[in-house]
Amino acid sequence: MTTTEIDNIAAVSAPEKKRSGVIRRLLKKPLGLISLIVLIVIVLLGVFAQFFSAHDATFTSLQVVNAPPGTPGYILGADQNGRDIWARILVSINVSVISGLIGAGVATLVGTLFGLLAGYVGKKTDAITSWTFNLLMTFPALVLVLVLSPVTGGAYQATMFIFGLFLAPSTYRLVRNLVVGVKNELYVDAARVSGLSNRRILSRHVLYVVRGPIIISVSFLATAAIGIQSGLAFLGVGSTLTPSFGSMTSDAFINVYSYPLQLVWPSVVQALLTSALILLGNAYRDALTDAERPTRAERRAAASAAATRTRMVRARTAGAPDVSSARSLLTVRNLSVGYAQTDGVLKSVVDGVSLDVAPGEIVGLVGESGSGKTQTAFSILGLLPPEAQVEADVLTIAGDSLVAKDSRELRKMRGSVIAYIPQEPMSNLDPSFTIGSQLVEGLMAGMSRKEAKATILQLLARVGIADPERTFASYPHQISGGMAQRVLIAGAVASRPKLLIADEPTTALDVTIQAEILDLLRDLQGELGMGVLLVTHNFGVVADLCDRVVVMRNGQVVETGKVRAIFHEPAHEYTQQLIASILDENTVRTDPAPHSDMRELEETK
Amino acid sequence: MTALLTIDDLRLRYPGRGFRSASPEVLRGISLEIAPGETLGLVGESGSGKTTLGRAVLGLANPTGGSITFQGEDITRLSQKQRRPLAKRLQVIFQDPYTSLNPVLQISEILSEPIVAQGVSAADSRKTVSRLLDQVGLPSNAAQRYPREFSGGQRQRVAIARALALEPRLIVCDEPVSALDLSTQARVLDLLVDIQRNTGVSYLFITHDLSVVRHISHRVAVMYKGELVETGPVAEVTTTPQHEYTRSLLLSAPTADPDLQRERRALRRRLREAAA
Amino acid sequence: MIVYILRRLGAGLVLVFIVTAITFFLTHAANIPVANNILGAGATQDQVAALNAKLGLDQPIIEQYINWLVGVLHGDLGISYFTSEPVASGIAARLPVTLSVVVVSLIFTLVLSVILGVAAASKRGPLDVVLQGIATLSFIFPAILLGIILVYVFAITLQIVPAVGYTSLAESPSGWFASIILPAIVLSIAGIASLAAQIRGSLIDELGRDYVRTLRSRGISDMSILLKHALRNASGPAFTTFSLLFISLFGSALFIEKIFALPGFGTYAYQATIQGDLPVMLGVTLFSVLLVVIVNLIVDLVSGWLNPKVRVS
Amino acid sequence: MKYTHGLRAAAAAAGAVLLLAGCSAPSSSPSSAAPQTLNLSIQAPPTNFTVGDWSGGDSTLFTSVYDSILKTNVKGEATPGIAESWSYSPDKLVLTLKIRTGQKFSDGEPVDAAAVVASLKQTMKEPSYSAQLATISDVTAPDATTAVITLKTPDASLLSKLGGVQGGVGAPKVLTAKSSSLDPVGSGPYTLDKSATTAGSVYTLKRNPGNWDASSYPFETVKIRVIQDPTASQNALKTGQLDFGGVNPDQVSQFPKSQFTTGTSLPQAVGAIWLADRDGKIVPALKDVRVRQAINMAVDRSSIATKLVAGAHGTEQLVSPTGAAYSADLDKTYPFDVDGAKKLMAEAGYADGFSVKMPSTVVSQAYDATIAQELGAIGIKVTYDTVPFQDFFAKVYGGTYGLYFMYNGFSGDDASDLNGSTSGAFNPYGTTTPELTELLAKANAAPADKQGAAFGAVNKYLVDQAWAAPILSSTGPWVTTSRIKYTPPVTPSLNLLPFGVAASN
Repeated sequence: MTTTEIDNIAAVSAPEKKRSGVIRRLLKKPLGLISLIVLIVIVLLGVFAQFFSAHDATFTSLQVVNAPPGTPGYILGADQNGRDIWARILVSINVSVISGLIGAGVATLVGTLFGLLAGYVGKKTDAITSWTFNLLMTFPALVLVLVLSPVTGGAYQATMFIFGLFLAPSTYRLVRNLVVGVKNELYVDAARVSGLSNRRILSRHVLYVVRGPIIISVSFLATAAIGIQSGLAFLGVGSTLTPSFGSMTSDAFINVYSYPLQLVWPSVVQALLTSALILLGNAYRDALTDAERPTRAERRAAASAAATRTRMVRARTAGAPDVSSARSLLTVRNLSVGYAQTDGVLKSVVDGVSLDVAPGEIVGLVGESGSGKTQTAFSILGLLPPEAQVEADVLTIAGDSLVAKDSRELRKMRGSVIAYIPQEPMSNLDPSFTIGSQLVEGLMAGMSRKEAKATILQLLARVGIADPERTFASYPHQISGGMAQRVLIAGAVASRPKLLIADEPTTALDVTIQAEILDLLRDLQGELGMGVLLVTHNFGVVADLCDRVVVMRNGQVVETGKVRAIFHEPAHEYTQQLIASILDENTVRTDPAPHSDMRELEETK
Repeated sequence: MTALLTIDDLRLRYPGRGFRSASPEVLRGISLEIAPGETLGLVGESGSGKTTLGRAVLGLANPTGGSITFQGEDITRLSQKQRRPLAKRLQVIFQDPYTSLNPVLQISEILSEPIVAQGVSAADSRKTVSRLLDQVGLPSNAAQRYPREFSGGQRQRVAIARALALEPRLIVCDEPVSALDLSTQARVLDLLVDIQRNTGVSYLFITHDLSVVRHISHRVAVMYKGELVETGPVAEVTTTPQHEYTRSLLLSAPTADPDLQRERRALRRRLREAAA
Repeated sequence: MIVYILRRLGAGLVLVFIVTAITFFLTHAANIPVANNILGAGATQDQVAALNAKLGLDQPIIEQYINWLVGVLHGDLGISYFTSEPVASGIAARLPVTLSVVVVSLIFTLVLSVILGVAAASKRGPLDVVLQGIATLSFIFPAILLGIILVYVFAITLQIVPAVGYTSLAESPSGWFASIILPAIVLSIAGIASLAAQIRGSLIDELGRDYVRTLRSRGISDMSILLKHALRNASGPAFTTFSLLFISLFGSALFIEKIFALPGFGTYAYQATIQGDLPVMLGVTLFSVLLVVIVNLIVDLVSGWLNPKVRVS
Repeated sequence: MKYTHGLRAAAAAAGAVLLLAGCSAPSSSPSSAAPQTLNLSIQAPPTNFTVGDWSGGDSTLFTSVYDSILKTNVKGEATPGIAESWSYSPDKLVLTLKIRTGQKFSDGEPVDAAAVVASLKQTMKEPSYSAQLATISDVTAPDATTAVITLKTPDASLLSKLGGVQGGVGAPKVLTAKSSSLDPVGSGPYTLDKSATTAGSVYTLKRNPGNWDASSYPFETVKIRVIQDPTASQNALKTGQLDFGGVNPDQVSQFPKSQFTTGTSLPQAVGAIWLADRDGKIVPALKDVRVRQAINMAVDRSSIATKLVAGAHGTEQLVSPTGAAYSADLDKTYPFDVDGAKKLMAEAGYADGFSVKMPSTVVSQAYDATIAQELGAIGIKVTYDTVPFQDFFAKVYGGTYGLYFMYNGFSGDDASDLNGSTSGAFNPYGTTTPELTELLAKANAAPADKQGAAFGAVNKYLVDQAWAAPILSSTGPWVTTSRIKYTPPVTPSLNLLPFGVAASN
């Protein structure tokens, strides 16, 4: 353990110290807090209904039939039977809340239990339960409820129990799919290898992880249950004398033209109740995503281009010195990239980077994860998300300054002057379109479809694809990773760019394929005379391809030099450290396995 | 030599989607042995079956033929329940330290879980947790933190600590350093070697990186398309490979020296042109 | 492909068999006094027995079910106990009404939710919040209230559409559209919100994928990326929601039929169930299960077409 | 319309009422500018068209496709129908009918005495009407133009029945055929247009110009929709999709005079709690007349009539206020008096009250809460079962309920009102007393000029015995589109005679 790593722990965990739970985070959101308060107030009004109303909900007084709101003792007026609308609304709240609880409760319990089993246990259980729940989905629930009404006596509680079962498939599907996903996570494998029982794995690892989406779905199920109950009451299923939003609506609907307000009251309260539930669910989901964000951000630090808009590069200062030499293909001076944190502070990921690529030169941009090398590459390509704040004194490609260019102009450059080869070949092809159609699309600006196709077929052959016609018509999932990377290279060089930016182009590939791809890149570079900026952490790749190397650490360039110089005489301490960590080809483990001792140990057992 | 783990003619075919549709065999008769205290490096390209072999040993994949014997006990096809006692002797470190740790559990929970599962009291397991953290070079206050608060290398240390919790005899290491940065990679490998020296644990070390294999293995087994093409001491296999695939593997790996790499490239190109 | 469709339909028939059997036996268990309900007027024991014999209700339950099944295989769904109408023609008269409303409503839902979802996903920020607000509002806005407002404005005040009833497509296409437009709008309202949210979510996911960046790196326009690439890939999950939506809309059509006095399938099923009109209940069950099976099949075929990976060979 | 209209059930063919019926339709032939289509609605669909099997609400459909032996005009009088004339024997036990010639069924067969006999016999056999036609001992056809009905006892309501559904005559060939349930073959003023009819939702009638009385039916087409929801039917009325409907008094103003004609109907029905189980079979307490009286005293009629149902009048009698049997004094028999009612309950041994189940239907819904509360005040705890209207009478006949709220539509004559109130759906347990039997027999046999007094005695007896707990007799506003001339009938929902074409100005 080195001290730097311990420092890292302290550094990373500092802002996390007050690690607020999801609930606390939820309450911090105004929408979450308001909807929770509204929900609690409504529920309390229902629970303590008798304290808030002057009359019993079923008490009729013929003197106040259809009394207007504000009648003494009848805040919201009285209905067509002379019953207190306010009192009925309070009781209706209880009916709705109980319906929501029963419906959502049954659905969640049944759906979660069987979802866990189906997702975790095995294919046979999965097949049987999935089939059963599909059956449940096709079954006309209303028929069952009506048919069973002699048994249930029309009590809404029993009805909601039955509907709970029919709502269960959605929870079941949700949980099952989540569990299937979680089941293949390595930590579940690890738990199994650790000798944990299935029950423990399910409750501790699986359920614990999937609980968030389940809780969110509960809010939707509860709204659905409330809606179903009120719908049934509107139709007159079950006891018509139990006050509920549905029966109130039904009563009011008859008189809608004479006393429209009678329809408004129950609708408004029910809408308040359900919207509070839904917004609470939404706020909880947001709180949950917030909580997960750090991990995701790390995993996808480079891939967070979640927008189609292009970030404009801003000039740092007016009248910055134009240092781009005529000879340089790419000139970067004092580039920084920052992201605004939730607390408003700008977190810098690239800090004052300057580098050059000459025409026909291959420059390696090297660094460990988090060094800012990928962010640097993307800011040159103009592919950073809109949240990114990009500034530079100079950012010029082939004499054309990118600073202050709008997204349309940048897009034009991407299609012609500058190209990109990504790291992961598979995920960088659109799975829904054939290889040919995606490659052709990039060329359509400058030529006809026919010409574009011919060009692409030629290119596919050039990048070493044996049957270009077939690959052209294939979908991405039908080809191998190595082929896919060749396709992406073909796509990148199709427009004969002057500058190629390759982001770890071989990291995801096997060594044998990697060697072929490296050869291909070198050949193409030679043919087209492109300048290449190669982002990598693999010194073998650097040694194979690069003319010059730029070493980055924590967003800054620590050293730049010719490739041999970097390998043989690294100047900067960090570069030295990196070079030293390369696993030497000549050191082979020689200490013998201590199996002699072990054998003795085994024998004494 | 008494083998700790013996794999004999192991075959595996994943179930097809339909009733009779058979998928190609992933393991096609693998036989190998691991001695106590020994590291066997298992090399091969993606799809060669090396990860499947590791999973079969761990009981996470079901072999369709052959046998796996661990400490004299046939563990080829054990039920999950039968396998539970095995956890004390057979453990795993996975490749991706981001997904091998449950994001919602604290480090202390992750580490104590296998111990508690074996019936150890909570108080004792706490002591063990702090000992384990120390062993892998993490501060003891790490116990109360969550995986996301750590870097990749630190997480992999947590995963190693979890594997060590029950003092196993064999740890299957499935690409444990390939997701790590260069400097971290070297340190984690050193840690693994240290642990082996101190505890005498054996490693089945699965990797695609020859330089990693050289660093940690006593012996190397090379897999290609579900078969074992070459096995031998690490020095022999990496310097005088017998099988053609091993040779191309060695030549393909770029070396971190521009001049050496140029020679290797030229050699490879000649070989390829000769083959063509 | 055809084998696949036939196999799915076969599985659907098994489902029909089981669901109708459950309906049948549950109805029997509920013991609705059908003969008494029909005969009314102080029917004597003999009259009840005679009617039961006429309806075949005196036979063993299993036999009754088998008789029904045999009838179905011969294309005979039986005759309603209460309206004396053959069930097949009853369904034929009512299913188009409800299907018209549901299908038109689904088209509304689809179009509007795609527009809203795409707008929300591509223009994050304030607009996103506003759109989400609209979506939530539409989700909670009481359909009955909306129905009455629409009727008041468009049918009573402006007199451009009828307030009640259904005109068949064959009779008059414009009349057909006028008669279902309001019900379809009311029915759509709740679904738009959930589908738009779904599309927005998967679109945002999709826009974060690697291939989007690669497409951008080739200079492909934002519009093309959003509408051609991302939307197509995002439509898979949305389509699953779509099939669930169909089922739920079909279920809620009953309420709409009540408000607009549409002689539809929901009302038919509801009345039959209340009265214990077994032949109608079974026919209705059979058709609703078949409908679900077919819709699911179509959705699967479409999403297969959208997603080449799961495309059936 | 808010169920303010009555429910015709005197002939057991009861149903929710949207239409009022009557006669004295304009006999002038329709002008060229006459509307071609009359759009009406009914709340519940008929179960089938077979003669004798007709049940379900409104009988307009039935009496339009089947001509009846006699007809009931808007004043409630029996007028010629298929029988162009009739005569009673002096003892009132034999009714001789002279059958009209030249009429044809829609299948082309002639309408003759044999058809009349076959139809009437069929109706007598069917459970729906057997009780009401129980006074008939035989029907014969001595020749093609003569039919003779022989009675066991005199029946003063017979003529009225023959002018209603019970008098419907269908083609003998298909009288009981299965097809008749949906494909009626009659000789009425209209035929059912099957191509434009969907059973249970829309029924379309086409004018039958060959009918002897075709001039009384000016509309080429009559379209009758089933609309259950009152708000939906009100919407339809407002948009002109319906030509006629009943509405609440406070809604009349929503129908502009320029497009609609409004008016107030005659008393249409009596709404009552029918204390059917007078023998105490399932609700033993109802056997005690004091309990029945207590219930009568517990109901606050005038408040219900004015507050719950605008435009109605409280009543304690089962006969129409327009009839001769009605006595204003009788309405003071059971004043609203909770304490007095309680006392009676205690005297009957029910000081602690008792529990009953009542059916809750679309018709009773508006009253359920109030009734439960007012009965609850004297210790009668009411719980409700929700019953779809179609099942109501079946359930009532099945003896499920000891008491229930329902309307009984007035028929236009005291005999029918009182015979109806003591039989069929309003007396499902068939309870009677020797005194009642005697009073009824005397009244039915009474000569025409004495009938009013005789049925008045029956009425008084029923009130004294608290046969039922009548609450209100309903009248209410109706609205038609201005092109329609509507004549409010004494007997609602019976036939299309009240509908004519408004004189164009």
